[in-house]
Amino acid sequence: MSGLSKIVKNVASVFIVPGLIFGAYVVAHGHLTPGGGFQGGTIIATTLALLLVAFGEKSFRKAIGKNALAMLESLALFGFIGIAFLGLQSSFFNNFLSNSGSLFGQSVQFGVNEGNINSAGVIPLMNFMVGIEVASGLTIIVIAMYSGWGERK
Amino acid sequence: MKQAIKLIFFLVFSLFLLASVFTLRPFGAPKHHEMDSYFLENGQRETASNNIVTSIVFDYRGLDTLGEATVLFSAVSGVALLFRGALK
Amino acid sequence: MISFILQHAPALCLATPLLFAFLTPLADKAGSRVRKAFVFLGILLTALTVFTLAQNVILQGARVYTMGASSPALTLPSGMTLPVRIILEIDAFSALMASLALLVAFFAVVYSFRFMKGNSLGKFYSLFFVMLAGLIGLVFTGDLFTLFVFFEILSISSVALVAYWYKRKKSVEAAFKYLLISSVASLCLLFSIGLLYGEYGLLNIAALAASMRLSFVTMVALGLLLAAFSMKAGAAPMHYWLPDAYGEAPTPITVMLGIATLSSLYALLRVLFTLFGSFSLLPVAGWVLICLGVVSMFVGVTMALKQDDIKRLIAYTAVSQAGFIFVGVGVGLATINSPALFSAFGENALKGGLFHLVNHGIYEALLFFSAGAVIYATGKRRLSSLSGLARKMPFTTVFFLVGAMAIAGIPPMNGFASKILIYESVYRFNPLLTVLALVVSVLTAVPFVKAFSSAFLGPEMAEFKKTKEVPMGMLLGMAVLAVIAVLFGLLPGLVVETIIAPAVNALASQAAYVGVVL
Amino acid sequence: MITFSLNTGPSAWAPLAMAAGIFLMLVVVLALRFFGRKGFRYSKEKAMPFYSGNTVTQEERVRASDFFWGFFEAFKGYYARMRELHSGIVNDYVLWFVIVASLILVSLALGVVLWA
Amino acid sequence: MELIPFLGAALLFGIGLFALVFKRNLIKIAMGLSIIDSGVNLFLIALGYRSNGIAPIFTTAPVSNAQAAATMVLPAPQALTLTSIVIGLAVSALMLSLAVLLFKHYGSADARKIRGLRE
Repeated sequence: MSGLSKIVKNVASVFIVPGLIFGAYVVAHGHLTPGGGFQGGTIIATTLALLLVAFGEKSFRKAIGKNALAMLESLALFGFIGIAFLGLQSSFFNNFLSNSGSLFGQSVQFGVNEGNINSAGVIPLMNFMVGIEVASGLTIIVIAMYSGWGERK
Repeated sequence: MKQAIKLIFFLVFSLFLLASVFTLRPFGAPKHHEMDSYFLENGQRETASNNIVTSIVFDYRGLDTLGEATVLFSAVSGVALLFRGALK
Repeated sequence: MISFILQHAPALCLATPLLFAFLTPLADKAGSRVRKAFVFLGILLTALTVFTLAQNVILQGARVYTMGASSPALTLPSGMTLPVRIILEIDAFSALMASLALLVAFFAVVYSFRFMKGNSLGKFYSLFFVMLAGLIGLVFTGDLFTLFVFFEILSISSVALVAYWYKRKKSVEAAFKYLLISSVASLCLLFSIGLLYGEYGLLNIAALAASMRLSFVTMVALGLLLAAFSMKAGAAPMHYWLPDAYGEAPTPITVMLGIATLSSLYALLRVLFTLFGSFSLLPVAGWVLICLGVVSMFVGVTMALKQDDIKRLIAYTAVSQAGFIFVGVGVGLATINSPALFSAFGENALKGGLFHLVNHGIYEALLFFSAGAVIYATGKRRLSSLSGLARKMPFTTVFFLVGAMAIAGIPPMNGFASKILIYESVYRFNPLLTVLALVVSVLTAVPFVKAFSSAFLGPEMAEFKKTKEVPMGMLLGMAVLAVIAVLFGLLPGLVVETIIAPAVNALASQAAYVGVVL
Repeated sequence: MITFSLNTGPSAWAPLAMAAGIFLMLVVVLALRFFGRKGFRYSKEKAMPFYSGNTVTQEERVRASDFFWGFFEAFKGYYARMRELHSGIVNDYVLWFVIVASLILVSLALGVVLWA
Repeated sequence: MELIPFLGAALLFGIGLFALVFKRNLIKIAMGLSIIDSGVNLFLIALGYRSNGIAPIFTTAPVSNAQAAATMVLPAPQALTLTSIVIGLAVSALMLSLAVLLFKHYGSADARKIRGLRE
């Protein structure tokens, strides 16, 4: 099967860009606003699932290979645990970047402020990694369960 | 008959759950909040993150988040393993 | 370097298997040879770290590791009397369980190199490492919610591995049942964590134990935890999932499932002895454990008599052996509030329970390895269709015999040493329990007589003409475990004094566990 | 100090002594065998298994499903009950958890009422 | 009156458990498990609520710095709920795939027919 009707394909291709951008926004502002890696990654995966349903499995998997997604997921998780390892000079999972002045190292005074995206140390990096991991992982799940129906034993 | 016995045991179990939440503290008035007050007062200064929940998720309880990501990873591997006949 | 590793060993034990689990799919792209070397390196590193840490802990007492603090020993932040971060706490009991798990897991990996065939082994080994990390985290953690998370990791990865042969309908069915059961158990665990959090506003086990007092909510939480963990530990009449999952999983995973069951038993003991250690209801909980244990002993052994599938037979006897552990530990728990009785026989009962736990882990793994060897060599798992394998596979025969003698409690195997410890101490508590245990112990020999005589003895069958002994890699694990079983049986006093007694002291003294953190 | 025998409270269990005894018996058995007749000649018939005078063929061996049939006859009712309890239905697995959990909760509540 | 969220959580737990014990369809069993999961999540999130409190996020929060720590709801239960939501997602994904495979193998989604493993 080659996806749904032309209308659905067009609407999906219109929705794909704002969906991805919104997911990336939620991931990037996880330490300032409600949201974070899991939520943003879920949004991205939902957009990709919309693409899958609209364009059909064959053309979708021609565009986005499952092996590439699995590789991406493993690399993202490796980055996550690697960041946790980097804090090992004091202790595992230590937030060694916060209040250090370097990348994401701006310190924040206690109290209400409008937020500074260049803060919170390793938290944005971990959000990024988790976002990639959740997006690719959920996409793999959707692809697997979608194509599982096509399997004839 | 058998259904009745099942139902009785099920009701006993559910009644214990209901009674336990009845005798819990009233909703909206936490009795002990030393840990959470510490997060609210020092979390922003220590982790420089405005979102206290995120600072807990990724800094104070980072191991839970790693475990959660691992659970998702193993679920993905499991689903890919189950449907490997269809995926290749 | 060594001091650095020792200082961070609790975190490294947890992080190394996770790291290798995440990297195995990438190493899989480089071919099977690279994958094998990579997996072997990972299990070797993990085992070395865990053994170093366990030896350090048993010699020098409990360790704490504060995740993310400016120094690992800094459990309490400045100006606080309660811990706010996740704390790993390793005492002698945790070290014992972790080293047992790694001992078995190492040989399971070596075994699976020859046993497992197929095209998607990268996922298999990465899930195996995830399962190992779940085991170690479940054993090491000192935080209730982290306990729940690692419990979930363990169950989900093992479910995915049970269903590895997804073309066999029974494997998928067993995986579904196991997933449902373990999800119900972990949701009950989460609900009781919520109850405890609402009552005390804490999540750390030591801090909760310090501020625990008797109330209805706490009692319901205790009941839920007791039921959930004893179901995951395979206590009858909640044991139905156990033979299904054990029987249908690939053999290395069956062995790991046995260790997972023992580690949920560890979680049960940790919760009962440490979290609710200063609780006036403990005798009731002890009697609950004793009743569950007696039912498990009888149901397990009587159902094992009827089995025709060799792995299901061993699984049912594993249920009945878990019953022995429940009885021994239950007696120890029922007497822990009265120091006189505890020093009189409760401590010995607890020693017997933990010693039997270790022995059970060892000879259960040995039996499953040899059963898997039979299945690997002949391709048959029904006892009715096996015969006369002793001439074809002499080593496997000997190892299976050693395991059967150990599980049946025939001296001088290790099973007898722990069982006699349980008998003699339980007799002082309640003679009837000892009589029941003796009857069950005699009955345990019977299904193995059936299995041994019908699989290994008897005339050779025509279709086994070209059956050969299994390769070296599969025999290695069996050989080492058999030697350990015999040695533990020959030197029980040494073993109990060196590794079991510290674990019993660590388990029985709640104040020490709390004092390390607070 | 290190003891090689396991102290079980009232008594002790010394497996090394027992192993020595087994070894002694083995020595005695070998000695008896040494005193046996020298002129024994192995032949296949002497080592052939028999059931009541007939040589054993593959059809006549006891299959695993026929073991202990007397035991199963004696406990027929028990095993019928067990079979109907071990119905492989998932709902029953959860039901048994609910039953045991409610029994545990009731017993704990009784403990609270009686003691505290 | 102020117990309603806790009661709802316990009732959701009971409803899901009812589905697990009395419903024979595999999909309904998976739904029951998800209902239990939602009940537990609701319970956790309700534990952290403080009467007329605000979200524990300092970005343009409508309070002054002095009373911020006193009016914000407890953050720890929200972190726990986040974790348990993702875990529940993983469980339901795995369970639904297993149900699909079981339906393919047995040709039925009735738990009374899927009993190849008994005794």
